[in-house]
Amino acid sequence: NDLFANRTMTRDGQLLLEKAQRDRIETVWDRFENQLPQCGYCEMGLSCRICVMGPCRIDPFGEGPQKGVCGADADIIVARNLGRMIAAGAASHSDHGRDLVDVLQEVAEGKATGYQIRDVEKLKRVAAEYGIVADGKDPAEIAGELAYAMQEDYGTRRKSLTLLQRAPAKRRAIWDKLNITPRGIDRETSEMMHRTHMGVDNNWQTLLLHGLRNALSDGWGGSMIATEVSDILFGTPQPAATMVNVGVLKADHVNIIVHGHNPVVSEMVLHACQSEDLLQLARENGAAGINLAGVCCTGNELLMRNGIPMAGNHLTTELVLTTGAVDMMIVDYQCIMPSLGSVAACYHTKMISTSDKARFPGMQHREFHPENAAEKAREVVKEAIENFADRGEVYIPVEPVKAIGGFSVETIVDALGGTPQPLIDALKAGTIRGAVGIVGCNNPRIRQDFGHVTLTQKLIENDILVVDTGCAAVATSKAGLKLAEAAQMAGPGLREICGALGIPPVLHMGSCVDNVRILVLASALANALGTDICDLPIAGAAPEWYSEKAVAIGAYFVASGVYTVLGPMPPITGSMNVVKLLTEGLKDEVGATFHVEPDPEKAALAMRRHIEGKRAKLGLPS
Amino acid sequence: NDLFANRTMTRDGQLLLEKAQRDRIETVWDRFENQLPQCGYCEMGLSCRICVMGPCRIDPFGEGPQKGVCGADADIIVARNLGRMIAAGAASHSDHGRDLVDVLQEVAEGKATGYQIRDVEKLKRVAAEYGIVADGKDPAEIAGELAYAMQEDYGTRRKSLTLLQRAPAKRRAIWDKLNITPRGIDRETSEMMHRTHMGVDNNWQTLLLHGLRNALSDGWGGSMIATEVSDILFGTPQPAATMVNVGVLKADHVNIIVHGHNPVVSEMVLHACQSEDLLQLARENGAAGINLAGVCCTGNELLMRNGIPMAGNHLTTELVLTTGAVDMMIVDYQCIMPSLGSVAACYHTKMISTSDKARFPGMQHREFHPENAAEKAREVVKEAIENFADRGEVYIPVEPVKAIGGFSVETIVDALGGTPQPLIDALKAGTIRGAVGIVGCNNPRIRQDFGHVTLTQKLIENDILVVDTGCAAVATSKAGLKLAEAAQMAGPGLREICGALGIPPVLHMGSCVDNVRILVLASALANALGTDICDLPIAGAAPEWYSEKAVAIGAYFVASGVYTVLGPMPPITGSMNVVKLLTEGLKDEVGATFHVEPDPEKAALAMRRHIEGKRAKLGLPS
Amino acid sequence: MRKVIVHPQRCVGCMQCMHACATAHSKSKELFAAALESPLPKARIHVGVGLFNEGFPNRCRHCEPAPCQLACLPGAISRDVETDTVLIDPDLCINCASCAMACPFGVIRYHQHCYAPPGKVVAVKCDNCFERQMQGLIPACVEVCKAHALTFEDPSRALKRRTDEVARSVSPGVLQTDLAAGFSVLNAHKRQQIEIALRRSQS
Ligand code: SF4
Ligand code: SF4
Ligand code: FES
Ligand code: FES
Ligand SMILES: [Fe+2]
Ligand SMILES: [Fe+2]
Repeated sequence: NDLFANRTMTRDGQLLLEKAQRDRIETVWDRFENQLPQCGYCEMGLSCRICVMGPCRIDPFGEGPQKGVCGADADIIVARNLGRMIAAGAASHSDHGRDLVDVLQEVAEGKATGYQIRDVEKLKRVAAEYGIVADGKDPAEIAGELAYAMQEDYGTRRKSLTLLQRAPAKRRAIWDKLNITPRGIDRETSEMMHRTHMGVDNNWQTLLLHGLRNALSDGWGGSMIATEVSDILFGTPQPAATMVNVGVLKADHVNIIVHGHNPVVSEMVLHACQSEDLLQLARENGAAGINLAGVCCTGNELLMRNGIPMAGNHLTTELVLTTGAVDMMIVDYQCIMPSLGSVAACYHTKMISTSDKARFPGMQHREFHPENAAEKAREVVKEAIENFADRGEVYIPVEPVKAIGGFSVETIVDALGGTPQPLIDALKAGTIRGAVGIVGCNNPRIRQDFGHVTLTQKLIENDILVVDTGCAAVATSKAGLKLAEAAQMAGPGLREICGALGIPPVLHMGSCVDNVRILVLASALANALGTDICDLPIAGAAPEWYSEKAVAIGAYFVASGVYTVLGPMPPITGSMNVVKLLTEGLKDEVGATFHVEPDPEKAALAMRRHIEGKRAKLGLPS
Repeated sequence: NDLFANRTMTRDGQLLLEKAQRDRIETVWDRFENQLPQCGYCEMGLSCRICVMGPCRIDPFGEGPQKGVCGADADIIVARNLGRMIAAGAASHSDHGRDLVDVLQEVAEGKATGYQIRDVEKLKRVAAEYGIVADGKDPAEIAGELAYAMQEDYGTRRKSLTLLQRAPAKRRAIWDKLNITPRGIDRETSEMMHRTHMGVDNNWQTLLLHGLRNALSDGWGGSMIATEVSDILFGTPQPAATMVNVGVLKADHVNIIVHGHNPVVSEMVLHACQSEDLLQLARENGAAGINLAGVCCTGNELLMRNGIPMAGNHLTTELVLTTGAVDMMIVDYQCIMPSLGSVAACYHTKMISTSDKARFPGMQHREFHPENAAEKAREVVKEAIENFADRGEVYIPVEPVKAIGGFSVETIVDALGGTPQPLIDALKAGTIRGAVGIVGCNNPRIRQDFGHVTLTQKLIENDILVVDTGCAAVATSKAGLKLAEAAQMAGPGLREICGALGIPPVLHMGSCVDNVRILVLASALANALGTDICDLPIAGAAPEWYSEKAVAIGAYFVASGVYTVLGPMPPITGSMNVVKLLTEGLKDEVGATFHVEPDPEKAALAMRRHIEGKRAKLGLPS
Repeated sequence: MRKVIVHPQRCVGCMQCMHACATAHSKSKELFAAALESPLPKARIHVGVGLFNEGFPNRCRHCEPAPCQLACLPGAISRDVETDTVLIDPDLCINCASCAMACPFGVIRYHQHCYAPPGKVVAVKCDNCFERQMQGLIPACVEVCKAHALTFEDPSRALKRRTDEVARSVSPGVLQTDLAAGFSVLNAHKRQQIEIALRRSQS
C-alpha cells in the first residue's frame, strides 16, 4: 500500500497501519492530514497570543498588519514564540531531573523503599564535582548531600551551574562573554517567560541569546542532573544485546509496555515483572511469562540499563496497541499522545497513568510516588496479568531485530581501553573522519524513520561514527544498524575500528535527557585536545524532531558549539532576521549554527562538509 | 471627535489623540483596528503551537478537525494555553520580586550603594515571619538573612511558601486538600511549562488546578515578596497628596517620565532628580526645575511612597510623548509597548532602557545594576536636562487633577486607629456593605478608563468601599475619585465613614504586585472574623485587563477565595467545559469563581448581588 | 458544477484563506518561499471586519453578467465556462481601473504578480484557483478553511442544507440552538463591548 509506505519506512508500521485501517483506528497521520493545510501565520511564528489586546498576526506578504497591537514586529514576535518553546523544553527536562533528585533525597532519607544507590562509584564521582567530601560517609549520607547540592542548582542563588565546569574552559569563557552562563535551572525558564511577557524584552537578539542561556540551563543543568542521578540510582549503562520493533511482543506472554520518559516508574515496573510470585501468577493465568517492552524514552532508559526490548518509537506508540497483544501500557510523562486512550479502548489493553503531573483521557490513574512505587508497580502488573485472559485476536506481524544498546560515556571510554585516546588517534589519523550525534523524535511530516536511517547510513558509509539517542536511536535499531555486523555498511576506516572494538558503527547513548552524554563526550574530546567543542570534527542532527524539548536540545547543542542540522522547519520563517541569526550569525557568537535541511542525503552532505572543514582547520589529514 | 471619544473617556487622551493624528503618530488603537478581525481560533484558545506536528486548530463548529495531531481536544488545548498565560504572568511578577531580593542581599553586603533599609520595623516584622531572630542583629545582618530565606522560597526544597501562613487556616486547608499549596516560586512555573508540553498533562481539570497553584506561587510568593521587600527598601507607603493626568507635565521644567514596574530603577532616578547639583544644572539650562512623573506601575510605586505625580496609565503611554514636553522617558520592564521608541522619534524625547532583561527598538540602553544604579541615574538625568534645550513645540492640553495615594495595609489600619475593627464594625453594621478591589490595565477593546471609573462609581454609590491598584488606580485618580471630596459621590454610609476618617472612598493601594496588599487585608479581615476569605462580603474586578500578569492575578484572587469579575474575555470560549469550571465549578473547589462581564454597570450589579449574598450568609443586616 | 460558497456565519476571522490564496498565486506555491518572492504574492480574497468585529470573507462572486467584464474596454476580462470563472488577462489589461469602479464588491486590486508581464501593474482578482482546479485540487481558500465558512460544492446542495437548517430552526417546540456555543458567547461579548460604546455616544 503506497499510502502506508509513504507514512513509514518500517515494515511493522506499514502492516499495523493496514490493521489500524481495518479496525477503523484513527492514527496520528490521519489527524495530521485533517489539519492540512496548517495555519500559515502559526507555522511561520507570526501569530502572537501573549496578551488580550491581541491575538495578533503579521502578514508575511506585506499588505496586512506589520505590527501587533503593542507594536511588536515580526522579528520580536517570532523570537518571543521561539523563546517560549525553549522555555517549555528546558522546563520539561529539568522538571524530570527534579523528580530524580527528589528520589535521591528520599533514598538518602530511607523513605523511597524499592529504590537504592546502584552505582556508588558514580555517586562519589558526581558528589566530588559538587565539592562534597565522601571520605568516611556512607552512600546514603553522600546521596543526601548531593541531592541538597543539586537542589541548589534549581534555586536562585548560584551565579553558575555546578556541572558547567565539565565544559572546556574556552567554551565557558564564551558563555561568560555573551552573558549566557546559566544560573538557576528554573530561574532561566522563569526569566524567559518574563522576558516574553508583553512589554519586556523587545529585542529579538537578546531574546534569542536568553534562549541559549535557558537551553544551557537544560543541557548542563536539568538534563545533566537527570542523567547522572538516573545512573546513580539505576546503574550506569553497559553495552548489552536487545531486540526492537513490534515483533518484541510475545503472543504467549503477558505484554506490558512502558511509555514516557522517567525511569522512576518504569524501573519499579521492571522489578515487579521479574518477581517470582508475579511470574507464577502469570503462568497460572495461562501465560508463558511476563514480557516487558518499552516505547519512547522510558523504554530507552530500560534498554540502556537492563536490555529491555523496544517495541517502537514516537509514531509507533498508537500502532503497537493495534496488535491487540498489549495487556497493559503504563505511562509516565512527555510525548504521550492523548489519543492513546481511545485507541486502547478498541482492544482489551489497560492504560495506566502514573504521574501526579500527567493524566490522559481514557486512562486509569494510579499515582506513583517514591514511597509507594514498588508496591504500586506490583499492583498494576498484577492487573496486567489478569487482563491477559481478556485478549482478543492478536496480530504480531514481524520478527524482532537484534540491537546493542547501553553506551554510556563511561563504557565507551572503557571499550576504548580506559581513555578516549584511541578515538582521538583514529580521528587524527582520519580513519574516522568525525562523529555525529543524531537525536529527536518522529514527525508525521517525514516518512517515519527515513530521516534517521538515511542520514545515519550516509554518515557511517563515509567513516563518520554515529551516536544516537531517543527515537532516533530506536529508528536505527529497527533498521539493523545497531549490530556489530552493521559495520559492513560502514566505510573502511570505521569498519576496521568497529571490528577491532567489537562495537556497532552506531552507538545507542540513551534517552533524550541522555543527550548530555554527547555533551560530556564532546567536552572530554575537546579537553583532551586542549581545544573547544566548536573546533571538533563533530555535528548534531534532529532529522525528525517534533517537540519543544527538541528545540531546547538543539539550542544547547549549538550554544555548546555543535553545528546542528534540523529536519523539520521550526516556526521562525516569519523573520528572516531570526533565520539568519540562527543559521549564520550565531557562528560569530558561539562558533556553531543551526542548519535546516529536510532531505537527509543533503543533510549528510552538509555535515560531511562541516566535518571536513573542521578537520582542515585542525590540520588533520583530509 | 466621536472616534477619539470612543477610544478614551479621558479629556487629555482625546486631545492628545487629535494631536497624534495631526503629527501622524500611529497609536495602539490604530494597530488594534488594523488587526481586526482577530483570529477566532486564537481568540477562543483553540489554536495550539506547542509542537511542530502542529500548528493545530479545532473547528468550533464541529465539522472540521476536532483534535490536534497529537490527539488533544478543545478542552485540553484551551486549558494548556490558559496554563501558559498564568505561567508567564506568575513568572513576570516573581522575576520582579527576585530582583528586589537581590538588591536586599546586596544592601546587606554593602554593595548596593544608593539603596538602604528604609523601614527597619517592617524588615524585622517580615524577618520574624521567616523565623529569623532579629535580637542583637543590625539591620544589614537581618536583611542578609531575610534575602537568603526568601531565595529559598524561589528554590525547590520547600513544601510550602513561607508567606502562606498569612492566609486564614481554612484557606490553607482548602489548598492542601486540592494539592495546590504552592512550593517553590519558580518551580510551579517550570512545572506548568512541563505539564503543557506535548504528551504530559492532558486532563483539563488538573491543568487548571495547577494553574491555580502556579498563580498562588505568584500571589503569596513572588508578588508578595516584591511588595514586602519594596516597602523595606523604599519605605512603606503613607497617604499623601499628588496629581494625575498629562497635565502634571510642566512646560517650564525638565520633564522625566519613568515607565515600567520595578522601583529599583525609578527610586534612584527620583534621588537624582532631587539632588541639588542637578537641579542647579537644570536651572542653568533654562528650566525652572526637574519634574519627575510616572506612568504605569513604576509610577505607582513612586506615587505611593513619594507622592510623585502620574501622567497616565497603559493606553496613555504613547500619548504622553505626543505632548512634546517629555525630555526623557526611562523604562524598566513589563507593559512597555515596543512602539514607544518610534513615537518618541517624532519628538525630541530621549528613550532610555535600563534593565538587563528588557530592550526596545529605538531606545538607548543604559544598564542599571544595584551597584551602579545611583550613578547611572545621575547620568541619564543629566542627559535629560541637556535635552531640555532641544524641545520643539509643547502641548500640555489639560490641568492636572488632585488625588491621594499611599494606602498600604499598615496605613489603612493606622487610619482606622490601629486595628481593622472599625472597618469590621462598619461592615457588620452595614454602613459599608462590602469592599471591592479593582485592578488591571487598559485594553483598546474598551473605552479607556470607562470600565474602571463606571464600575467604581456604581460601587461607591452603593456603599461599597473600593481599593484599587495599577492602571485601574490611575484611572479613578484621573476621574477625581481619589479625593476626600469624592465621598460626596458615595452612598450615605460610605460617605459618613470617609468623612470621619478623612479618606477618599477609593483607596490607592499601589502597583500590580501590590495586589497582594489586598490579599493581606482580606486575610486580616477573615482572621479577625474567624472565617475564610471566600465568606467575606468582598469581590475583585479587572474591568480592562489585557496582560498575562492579569490572568495570574485573577487566578490567585479566585484561588484565594475572591469572586472576580473580568471585563475582556480570556481566550477560553473554545471550551465550554473550561468556561463552566472557571465561572461555576470552582465555587465548589475554592469557594469563588470568575465572572466575565464587559458592561461595568452589569458588573457592578453582579458584584453587589455577590456581596449582599455573602452578607446574608454571615447573618449581617441586609 | 461545484462553486465556492461563502457561509459568513462561520467565519472566525482567522484570515488563513488570505494566506493560502497568496501562496496559491505565487511562483513557488510554498508558504515559506512565497514570502521571499518578488513581486510578493498577494491575496485575492479579503477578510473584512463587520460592525461587531466579526470577520467576513469577501470574494469575487463571478457575477453573470459581470459588471467588470462589461466595463472592460480592451476586453481583458472573460468568462471560463467550464469553471464559471471571470478571468482577467494580464497581457490585455491596461490598468485603467474601470473594472474596479464597476465591481459592486470591491474585490479588484491593482499590483504586479508573477503571471503578469514583469513590472506591469494589472488588475487582479480571484480566479477560482483555476490552475489548481486543472490539477484536480479545490480552491486554496476552501481547503484551508477548517471552519467551513468557505465550501466548494454544488450550490444546490448548499442551498438545501441551508433550507433544512432554517426549517429545523422553526420546527415546533425546538429551541434555537447555537452553531457553536463558545463562538456565540465570544461574539455576544464582543457585540456587547461595541454596544456599550454606542450607548455612550447616543446618550
Ligand atoms: S503581545 Fe503584542 S503582538 Fe502579542 S498579542 Fe499582545 S498586542 Fe498582540
Ligand atoms: S501539541 Fe498537539 S495540538 Fe498542539 S501543535 Fe502539537 S500536535 Fe497540535
Ligand atoms: S517522541 Fe521520542 S523522544 Fe519524544
Ligand atoms: S490559528 Fe490563529 S493565527 Fe494561526
Ligand atoms: Fe524522549
Ligand atoms: Fe502593572
